Amino acid sequence: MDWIVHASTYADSVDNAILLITWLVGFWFFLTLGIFFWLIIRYRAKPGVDAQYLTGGEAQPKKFITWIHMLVLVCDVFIVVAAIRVWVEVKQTLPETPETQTVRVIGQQWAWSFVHPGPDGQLDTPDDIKTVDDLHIEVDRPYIYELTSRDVMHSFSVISFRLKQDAVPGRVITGWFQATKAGDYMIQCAEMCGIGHGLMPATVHVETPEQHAAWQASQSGGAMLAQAGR
Amino acid sequence: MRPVATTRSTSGMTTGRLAVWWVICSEIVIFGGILGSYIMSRIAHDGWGHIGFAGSTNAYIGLTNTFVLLTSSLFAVLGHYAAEHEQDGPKAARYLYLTAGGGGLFLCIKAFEWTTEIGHGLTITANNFWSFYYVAAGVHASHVIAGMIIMLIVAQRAKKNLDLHRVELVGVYWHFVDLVWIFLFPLLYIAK
Amino acid sequence: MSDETHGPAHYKKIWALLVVLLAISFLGPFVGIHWLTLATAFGIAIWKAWLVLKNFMHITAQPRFVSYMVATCLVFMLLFYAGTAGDVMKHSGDQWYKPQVEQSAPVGHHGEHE
Amino acid sequence: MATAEVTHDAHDDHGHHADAGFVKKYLWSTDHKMIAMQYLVTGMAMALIGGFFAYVFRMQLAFPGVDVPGFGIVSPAEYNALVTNHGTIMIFWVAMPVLIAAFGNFLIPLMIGCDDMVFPKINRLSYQVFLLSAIVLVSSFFVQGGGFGGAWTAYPPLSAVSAYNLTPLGSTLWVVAVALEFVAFLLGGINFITTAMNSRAPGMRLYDIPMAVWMIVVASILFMASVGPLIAGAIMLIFDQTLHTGFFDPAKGGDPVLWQHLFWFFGHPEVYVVLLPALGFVAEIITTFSRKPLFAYRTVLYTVFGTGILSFTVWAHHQFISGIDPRMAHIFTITTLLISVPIAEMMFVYIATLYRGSITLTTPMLWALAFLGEFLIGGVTGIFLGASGPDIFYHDTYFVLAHFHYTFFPIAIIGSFAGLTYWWPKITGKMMNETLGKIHFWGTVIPFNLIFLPLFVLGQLGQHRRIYSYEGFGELMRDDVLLGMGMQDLRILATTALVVMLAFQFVFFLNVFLTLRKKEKDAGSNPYDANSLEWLAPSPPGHGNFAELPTVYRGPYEYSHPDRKAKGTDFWPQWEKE
Repeated sequence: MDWIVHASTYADSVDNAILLITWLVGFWFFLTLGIFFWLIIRYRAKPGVDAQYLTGGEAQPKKFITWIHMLVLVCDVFIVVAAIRVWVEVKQTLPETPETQTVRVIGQQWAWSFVHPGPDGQLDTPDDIKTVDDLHIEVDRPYIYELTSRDVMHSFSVISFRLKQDAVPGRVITGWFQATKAGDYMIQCAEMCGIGHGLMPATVHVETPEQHAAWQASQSGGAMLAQAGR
Repeated sequence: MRPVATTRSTSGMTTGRLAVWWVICSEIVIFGGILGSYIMSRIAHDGWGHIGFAGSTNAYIGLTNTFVLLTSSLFAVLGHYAAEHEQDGPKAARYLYLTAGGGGLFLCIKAFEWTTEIGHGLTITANNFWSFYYVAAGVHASHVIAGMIIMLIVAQRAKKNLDLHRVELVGVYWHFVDLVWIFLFPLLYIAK
Repeated sequence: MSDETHGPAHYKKIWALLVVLLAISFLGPFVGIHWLTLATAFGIAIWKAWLVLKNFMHITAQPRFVSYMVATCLVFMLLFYAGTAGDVMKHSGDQWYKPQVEQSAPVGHHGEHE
Repeated sequence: MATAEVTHDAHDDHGHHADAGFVKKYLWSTDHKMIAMQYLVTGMAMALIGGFFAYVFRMQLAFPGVDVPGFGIVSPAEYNALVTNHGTIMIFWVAMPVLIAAFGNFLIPLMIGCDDMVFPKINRLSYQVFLLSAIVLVSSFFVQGGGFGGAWTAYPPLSAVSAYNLTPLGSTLWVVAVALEFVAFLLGGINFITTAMNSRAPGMRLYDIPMAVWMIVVASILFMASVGPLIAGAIMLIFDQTLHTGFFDPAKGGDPVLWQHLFWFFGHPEVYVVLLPALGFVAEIITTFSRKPLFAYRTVLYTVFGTGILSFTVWAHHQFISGIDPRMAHIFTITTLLISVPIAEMMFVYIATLYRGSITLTTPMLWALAFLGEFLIGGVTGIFLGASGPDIFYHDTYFVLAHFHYTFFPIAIIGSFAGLTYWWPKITGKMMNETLGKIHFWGTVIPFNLIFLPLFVLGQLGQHRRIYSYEGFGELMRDDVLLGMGMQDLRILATTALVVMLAFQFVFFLNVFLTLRKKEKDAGSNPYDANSLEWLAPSPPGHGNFAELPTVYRGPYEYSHPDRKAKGTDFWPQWEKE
């Protein structure tokens, strides 16, 4: 799973769950496929060799199937536990540390609008910074997002963060992320949203605190303008 | 002329009756989808019991219509009895005409009710309660119309003592349509 | 299919019972107690449904699997309700809420609504 | 109870129908075999349309902006309409009519030993409604604004509001077509269920029913019990589109998530609706060509029922991140993972059927085995998506797309070809060419894997679905991700493989053409020495199917029975008394 960047705190958790499933499922897959091909090759029709009358009612093969049954169930338990642990971490817990900031993410046809809290760290204050298609966050700072949509369903997906959540009109969904690596990452829309669905790439800029402060300073004028226009 | 297939009954039921029950099952899930969506939306919106929403439905008309449908159901089952136990096609046909007449009366009352409501601005787009109201009752009404048409066809045959087993089948369907209304009545008219 | 209880007299008796139940469920709201209204209305609806199923549709006289078929479909609908209600019926849940305000009643302005 | 059985005069009477006019014979027939052919031909025609759509949008993905030969330059709106209707067509107008309606119509009366469906006229009506639905769907591509492009799941408000989807007529026609199609299959499905329940040959107990019939019947039941909410939803959606009601509009108090539930409550069982018939065909084929009884017939049956019931409890795993309450995801993860148990068991049972068999790799057998192998990939990749945590990453990526093509392709294409090549001698009375059949098989299966294995890789790299050009996404244009190939190279590989696969389908049509041109009917009534009742009827079966309606004495999979081996034969047909 090092194929793609993992740039958030929970990216590794998601990857590890995937890895666990890969091992468990891979084992069964190759075992089954191996047996399958072996049977096809081994029991090809040969002159003089008849098929055996096995209805599966016999005790021996029945026991065999029951065994597999149980093993599959045990694997399922592992997978369920791993999946739910990741799920709770990503979707059901919010960071509560004081440095946590909240950003508002609004999907619309066909762009993403972001409302940053600005220097005071609070939303709905005059220094909020609004941007389109560019989300600016600080590295290593936990963020809570409030996600909604203006028109149709969209999906806020940052693959490098392993973050994905649909934006549903008439509903505000909260979640969180904490970037661990500075850099620019791609935001895709992951829910069919109309003609421009393929044309709404946005970027999340993960910045060091200094870079972030510089960006905020450069935006303050724009924020004032946006405020005046409200 | 009929295929042998239609004469067998390995399940222990006649084919027609079996099919009607499967039709009913498929109808249960269709109405279940509509009514389930309605109930969820209704509970989600506290205001739907008030005037302008369910508060504006006319319970007296609902009551009359329920009575009409219940009575037509009685005629249907009497027709079934006449067809099956008395082998009296014309009598069964008369009961079927009465049943279909009940359906017709139901539709007339419904038309009057809807006309009044639409005249008061309570159209299908007035708000979501009325959308559900018209869709649920409308889908039900379309079943009433379908039932009436089938019933008249069956009655035509039954009058000549033909296909008497169909009297029961159309009756069972009609009872189901009645059943749906039994639930629509409290959902749309009583719970306010 | 030839039960003695299924004669015309029996059907009329059931019909009378249905009508009485209908009257009760209609009168329920006049008591003015909300929960009682709902209890009478839906309790009676289920009772009436059973009366129709048993006496008019003869479900108990059919092979057992017919009841199972119908029951299964009803259970599936309950399942649908159980899986859906958490999202559609609620105003808020874990990590989400609907900011929507209640709809206004259209009465008063008889006219065009979009 | 059954009183009248065979009436020979009736059959002679039917014989005269043969010289009725073209319309009467081919379009207005109530004969179950003719209706099956109507469904088959319509389904295959729709498959060509769906395949053409796939070709067009794959070309656009591999070579963005290219002037696609036979179509032209693909606009984003057209791209959306193409992917949407590719999905809709392949599931509702190919998999359903071919697997359930065509094979159900052809096989059920033959396999249970009766002369027709119990409601021949309703059967005819079912096809006519289906044909109408297909016409409505195809016409929706040509109306003003173009075809509907809101994905086959049609999530509102996009699908409900024409200001959002910009296809006011196309989207309404799309919903109407889908609703009509459901009505057609409800009519057909109730016919199948009733026929199989009520018209079995004397002596055929529940455990003597061939698996193909069982599976089609269970699939019909699943369809019937799950489609209701979606029909209700379709009605609401049509009103939202045309009258601007607000069932799914949050501004009017509706809820878009409601549609998702209505849709997937049907949408997930639908997977099993099409899977089960294909599994049924495979059961018939692998037993016949390994000369062995189906391993643990009853277990298969119980797992079918188990899967069927469980499939109603898993639907929201399609919606994990689509706005449902995250707590619900726990329940749906558990139920989804549970469903792996009966499906895994079914796989093992099928594979165990090969054990100590005497396997002949004929064309139908190859298709059947390919079904098992390919579906296995589809099955195991489903675990990643059914588990809530990993699904955060995988949702809406090409991994999902590759996964469900690894389920639907084996089901709809491999399963159909398995059934078609296996029963072809029965349908036409003529044997197909084995060499051409095998060329077609390898020419389909190898490119199929080359299409979708690269897509797994692309999905793993985070590429999302339904995006008409990846040129604007730097992270999705990386070089050297697999064996020196960049991401665009993988897309080109998939597209090339698709074109190759589509080209190889002409081998099949050539085979069909050559077979139909053959003068003599060389199949005989039982070319494979198989057991089930359809092999008693002449090939092709005439009106009324059987010269004399059969009686059943045993189960359908009595191959290599020791008692029979003593008599020098390895099969024991259901209809033979001794």
